[in-house]
Amino acid sequence: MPVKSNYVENTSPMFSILSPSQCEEILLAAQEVLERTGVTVHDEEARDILKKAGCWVDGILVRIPSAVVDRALRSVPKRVTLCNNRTGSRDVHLEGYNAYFGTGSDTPFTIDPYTGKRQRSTKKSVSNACKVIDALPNLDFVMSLGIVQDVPLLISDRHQFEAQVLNTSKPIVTTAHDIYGFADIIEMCEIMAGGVEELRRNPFMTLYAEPISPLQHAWEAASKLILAARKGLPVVYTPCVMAGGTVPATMAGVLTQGLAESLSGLVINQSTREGSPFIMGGVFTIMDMSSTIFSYGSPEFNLLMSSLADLAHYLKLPMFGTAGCSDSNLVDEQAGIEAALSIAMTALSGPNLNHDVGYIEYGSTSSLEFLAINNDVIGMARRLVRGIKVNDETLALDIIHKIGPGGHFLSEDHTMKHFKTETYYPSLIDRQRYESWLESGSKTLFERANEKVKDIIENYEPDPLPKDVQQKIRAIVERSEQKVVKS
Amino acid sequence: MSRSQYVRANYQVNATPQLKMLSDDQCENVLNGALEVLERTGAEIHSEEALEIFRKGGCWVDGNMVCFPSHLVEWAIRSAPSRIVISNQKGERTMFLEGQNVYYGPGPTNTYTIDPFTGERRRAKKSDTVRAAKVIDALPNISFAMDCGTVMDVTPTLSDVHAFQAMLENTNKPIIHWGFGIDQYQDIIDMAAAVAGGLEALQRDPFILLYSESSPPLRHSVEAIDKAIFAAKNNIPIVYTPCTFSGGVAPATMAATLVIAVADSLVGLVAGQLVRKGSGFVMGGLISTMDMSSTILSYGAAELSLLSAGLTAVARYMKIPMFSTGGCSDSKVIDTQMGIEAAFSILIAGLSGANLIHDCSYMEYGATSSLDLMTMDDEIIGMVKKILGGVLVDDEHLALDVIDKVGPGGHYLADDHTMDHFREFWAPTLINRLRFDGWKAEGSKTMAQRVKEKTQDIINNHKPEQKSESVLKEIQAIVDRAEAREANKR
Amino acid sequence: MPNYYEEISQNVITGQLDRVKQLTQQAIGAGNNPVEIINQGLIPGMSVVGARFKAGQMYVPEVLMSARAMNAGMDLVKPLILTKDIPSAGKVVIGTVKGDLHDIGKNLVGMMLESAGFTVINVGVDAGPEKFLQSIKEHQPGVIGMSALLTTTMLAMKDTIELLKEEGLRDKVKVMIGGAPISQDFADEIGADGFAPDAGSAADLCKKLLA
Amino acid sequence: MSNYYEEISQSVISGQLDRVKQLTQQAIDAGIDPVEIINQGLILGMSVVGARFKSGQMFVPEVLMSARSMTAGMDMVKPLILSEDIPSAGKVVIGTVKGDLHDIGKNLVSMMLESAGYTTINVGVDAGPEKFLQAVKEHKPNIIAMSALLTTTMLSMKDTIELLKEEGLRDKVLVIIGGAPISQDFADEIGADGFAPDAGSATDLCKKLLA
Repeated sequence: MPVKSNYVENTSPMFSILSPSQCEEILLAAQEVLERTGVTVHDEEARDILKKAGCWVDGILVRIPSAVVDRALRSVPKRVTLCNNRTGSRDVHLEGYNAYFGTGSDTPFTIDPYTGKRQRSTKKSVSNACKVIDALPNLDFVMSLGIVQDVPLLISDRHQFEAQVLNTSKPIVTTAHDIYGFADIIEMCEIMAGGVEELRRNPFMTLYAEPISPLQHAWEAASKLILAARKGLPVVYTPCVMAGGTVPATMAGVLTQGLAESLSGLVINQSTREGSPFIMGGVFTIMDMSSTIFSYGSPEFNLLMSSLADLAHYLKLPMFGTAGCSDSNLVDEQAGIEAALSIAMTALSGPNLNHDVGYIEYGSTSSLEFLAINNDVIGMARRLVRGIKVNDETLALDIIHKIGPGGHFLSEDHTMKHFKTETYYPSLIDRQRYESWLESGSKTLFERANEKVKDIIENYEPDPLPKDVQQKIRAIVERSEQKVVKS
Repeated sequence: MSRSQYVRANYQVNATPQLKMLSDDQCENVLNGALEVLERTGAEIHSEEALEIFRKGGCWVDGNMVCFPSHLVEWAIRSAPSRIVISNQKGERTMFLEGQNVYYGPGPTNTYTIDPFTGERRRAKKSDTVRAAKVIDALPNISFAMDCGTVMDVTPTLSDVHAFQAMLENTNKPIIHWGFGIDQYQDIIDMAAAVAGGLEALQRDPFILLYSESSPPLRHSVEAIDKAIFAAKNNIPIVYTPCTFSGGVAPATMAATLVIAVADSLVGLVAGQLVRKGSGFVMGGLISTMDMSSTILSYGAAELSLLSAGLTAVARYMKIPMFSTGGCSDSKVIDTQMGIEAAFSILIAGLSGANLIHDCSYMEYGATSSLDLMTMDDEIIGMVKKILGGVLVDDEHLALDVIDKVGPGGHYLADDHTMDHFREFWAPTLINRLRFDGWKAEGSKTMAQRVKEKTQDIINNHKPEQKSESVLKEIQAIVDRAEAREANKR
Repeated sequence: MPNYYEEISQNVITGQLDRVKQLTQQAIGAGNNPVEIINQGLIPGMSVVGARFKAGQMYVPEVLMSARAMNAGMDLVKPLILTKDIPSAGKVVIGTVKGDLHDIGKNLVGMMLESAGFTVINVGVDAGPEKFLQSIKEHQPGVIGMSALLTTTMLAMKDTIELLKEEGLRDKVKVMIGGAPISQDFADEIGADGFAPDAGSAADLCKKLLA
Repeated sequence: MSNYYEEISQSVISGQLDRVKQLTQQAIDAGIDPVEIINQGLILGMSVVGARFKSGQMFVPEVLMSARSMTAGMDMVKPLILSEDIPSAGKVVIGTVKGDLHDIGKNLVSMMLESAGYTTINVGVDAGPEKFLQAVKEHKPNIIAMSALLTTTMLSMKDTIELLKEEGLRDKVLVIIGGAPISQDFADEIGADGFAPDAGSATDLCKKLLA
């Protein structure tokens, strides 16, 4: 075998939207926004922390000198690991170009897989969603895929978290109404992990918070950033911006202001406690100027999210991305198109923790069928990103010579050895011949997905949480319920 | 303001997204693999004329087996043009097959077609090609025509000629067309010359590309290779496209599948260049995987995109225009799967920078064509083109002054800057972004329903620009001549 | 005499602020009745805009450009007429509820209502029941519009309605609500008079409520 | 005595050629009836493979591995028995029609038939009516199977059937056809006995026709 020299290999496709120079320019522009225009911070404690860190505070307006941003970028860890919530197994490594996929959280509505009706999400619907997520191999983490609305609303976050941990052992990205909800959820996690320190060492949960565009940090968001830093737990901070509405209509302007919002959150977090795990987020998209929706399927959304991933890589920050979602009001061709584009673009760009798989209706509704379908799309995208291996074994010149013109390779050992790993075999995507497809009932992808989802709901058993842990979690939920009743 | 990058040194811009499936070294390695296969293993050639051409060109010929010295193949790669400009039927130069320019279009010769009005899956008729050509003519993101199904209600051996006539009469876009054999190819070139105003005019500003398909691995039928020779003789560009699928007619590894595809394409290239140095050659490749469960050649698999992008990388490395695949599906109905597979392949093919991307009409693993799918693909291509446009980063688009003016808590909706730029957003026509209530009020339609309405509307109402009576008569005369010839053969 | 009304109307539609100002000034100078300038020039232009937006032929920024142009014309004409003669489709108090800083949806509704001829009093974000109450007492609106983006804050809508009942003002004013987590059944549940899923339909809803 | 049949059958299923050879040799040495080795070991394993392929649990290369293992075992056993005792599901002549060089579909059918216990005679590609005729005369198959990938070459299938009629052999042999452009109605049109859309169903079709 010849020895090669100076051989450069793309072990995966090389993909980027922005060049390093463009990333640098956008970073510098975001720093200029923070230094010149500033952000408003609606939390006194956060303003104190920022002032101490060297920011200029004027009422609720805080201007952040570039040096403070630079310092935060240096102190933040470049990698965060999330674990299985039962075993503590370190499954999800948010670093480099690793792309993991999971669901989105608080949709007000969900499609009932049995009636096909769009209805308000409930504790039961969230439990079912988590079961389905747990059963699907290409989904790596969980968000609730629904707001629990059949319990007292003020403490629905505790119920939502309980529904999740009872039904899946995958890592959880959790929302909470405020820091009190957060505190209860963290307490549940500490019980599951077996202690404060254990949870910090092998976190299986990350908190979720978002600023309000343009350039505002509400009390809830700022206080969550501070609490996460104090607890030493990872936090996702994710501006949801819409071009032409809450950010400029130009893509570069969206990236600049969105990044400024993220970086100001980072500064609050790192100024509270240097080295706290922080995951940069962002759902960057356009406002559809006809319907005014926040689009989850536009090509600009894909461009922006991939550009943001380039920025995250440039900054070496773990990133929370978005994919597998749609503006369509039902799971149809459009939903398939939008999910395929966003998942393929995301897999190619490599943001780390990618949520909102399963969203339809511009994020207002969730569909378990769509989730099961996207499980296959993620599989396809992952195959694509594994790229083409080129070496003597895969070039197979000797096999080609052996078979020669006009032959076939079906019964070769070489084929047997490679066909399953070189090719992705989907589970719901159909490749039957027409006649076999007719015979098996001429089903559409949606119908097959619906069958699969119902099968999981009825027959799949997630790893059970130990009885005593279940009881302790229940106790916290009940405690919060009593507090609400009292007030 | 002095922030502008135009006064900054060493500033590099990604004007478009960058996708590279293989490094240059890997492309070279694959190409070397193909050269080694051609030199050592060789190819089986079933045409006497081709064997003679190869022998004279310096190949080692032993019966049907031809081995190609690498220097000859490398010479052929160098002698082929790196760019081919294709015109529309009015002689306007519209498709520049060079660099990473991307053009999308439908596919040829399906066994079945879906009737856009009844939904029935049936054999294609000449009237179906008429419909297809109208839809092609009307859709803005479809850049070239192919026949969208083998016409079965005409003299069987002339379905290529009839389909070509139907396309000439109903669209002015460039056409990539197949033919059974040399006689039919002559008919097709004659008809095209009639439209262009003579053979020389056609050669200078060709609006057709001939299409030929070999039978991998490394086997070239009389028809396939003779077409390559015929095209070169007539100085009309050809798409030479082996249909290579991993695990079946190529090893199960992707790299080896590329080797076979490149080697088979190069056989066609060498033949053409030996006949006429510098004749227009577009490297083809329907390249995918064989589904080992159903044995179909998959048109929806991730591997189709992966391999096509890989093959395009090698073609670009050789600086030969590339004919790739996208917008197709294994699904038997217009459903979510079709949306997924079409979008996935259109995106990756576009990012790969292949010049011609065909099969934006193929469903059921290519067995059936669907005009609805083509209409849907037109919308997907629109989205993908927006993505291919990338992100512009300059002072105007960074908009720092606008951000400062609006400040925390404001909004940009009524700002002049928004007014100036929001039209840069891609405007959907079939993709629906209505709010739930609005969508319900409009009848809760699926995308498939909206697509169907649009396709039917085009067929009913689109009026393609007509050619002159005299040209149409000339075309008809050529079809009549062909009919007489075929009747004689029987 | 040039047809000022037609031209004003056309320029409102195309959102040409300077031209609308210029034409309105000319119309005033030529002695046209100010109320007619509004009723036959500015407002008809804007109602075309509203219809086109609804039909998907115009986009939000264009609508807002038109609204800006119309308002510039109005500002020139208003000083010339008695306040009670200024045509208004009705008065609406809008705000984002307590605990919620989300602004854009509410502002968009505000602008759309203004474009449709309503007089809008914007009480801003983080507005508690008292703030709405005070505003009702002060401005006597026909409708109040409350917006919420968070599931937790949407409960504050109910509090406002309860307060209005306590104060005996509930039947003096119509209540409409909107925002991402809001649905028709939630509106029914808390006893609101209407739910608008988006900014465009908010104007229609107001018209219906005040009809 | 170990259960050779079960083990042979299992090793055929998992496609372990060497193991099948070894076990078959041991079974022969242990004095087991060769015909039984075939019927209860090799063929039994292969029929499981066929069923699993049909239900999508096994893939083509795995089926072919199993077939290779089975054939290796057969090759060892066959010399020990009279040729008329060798179990065969039937004899099939198979080829791609004139003008067509496409090989893989036809070869796949052929391998699938062999796996299912048929004896196949492969006449290759570019096979005209005469070639099929000659093979029918020489091998006296139960079935001839013709494949075509091109719409032009499929017409040649009819020529073969016509020639068989002329030679008075049409009722001595069943004709099945397949390939991408072929459909049931084309089969009916040219008077074939059956149409198989894919390799898996070709086997079933043969079984049905010979039942």
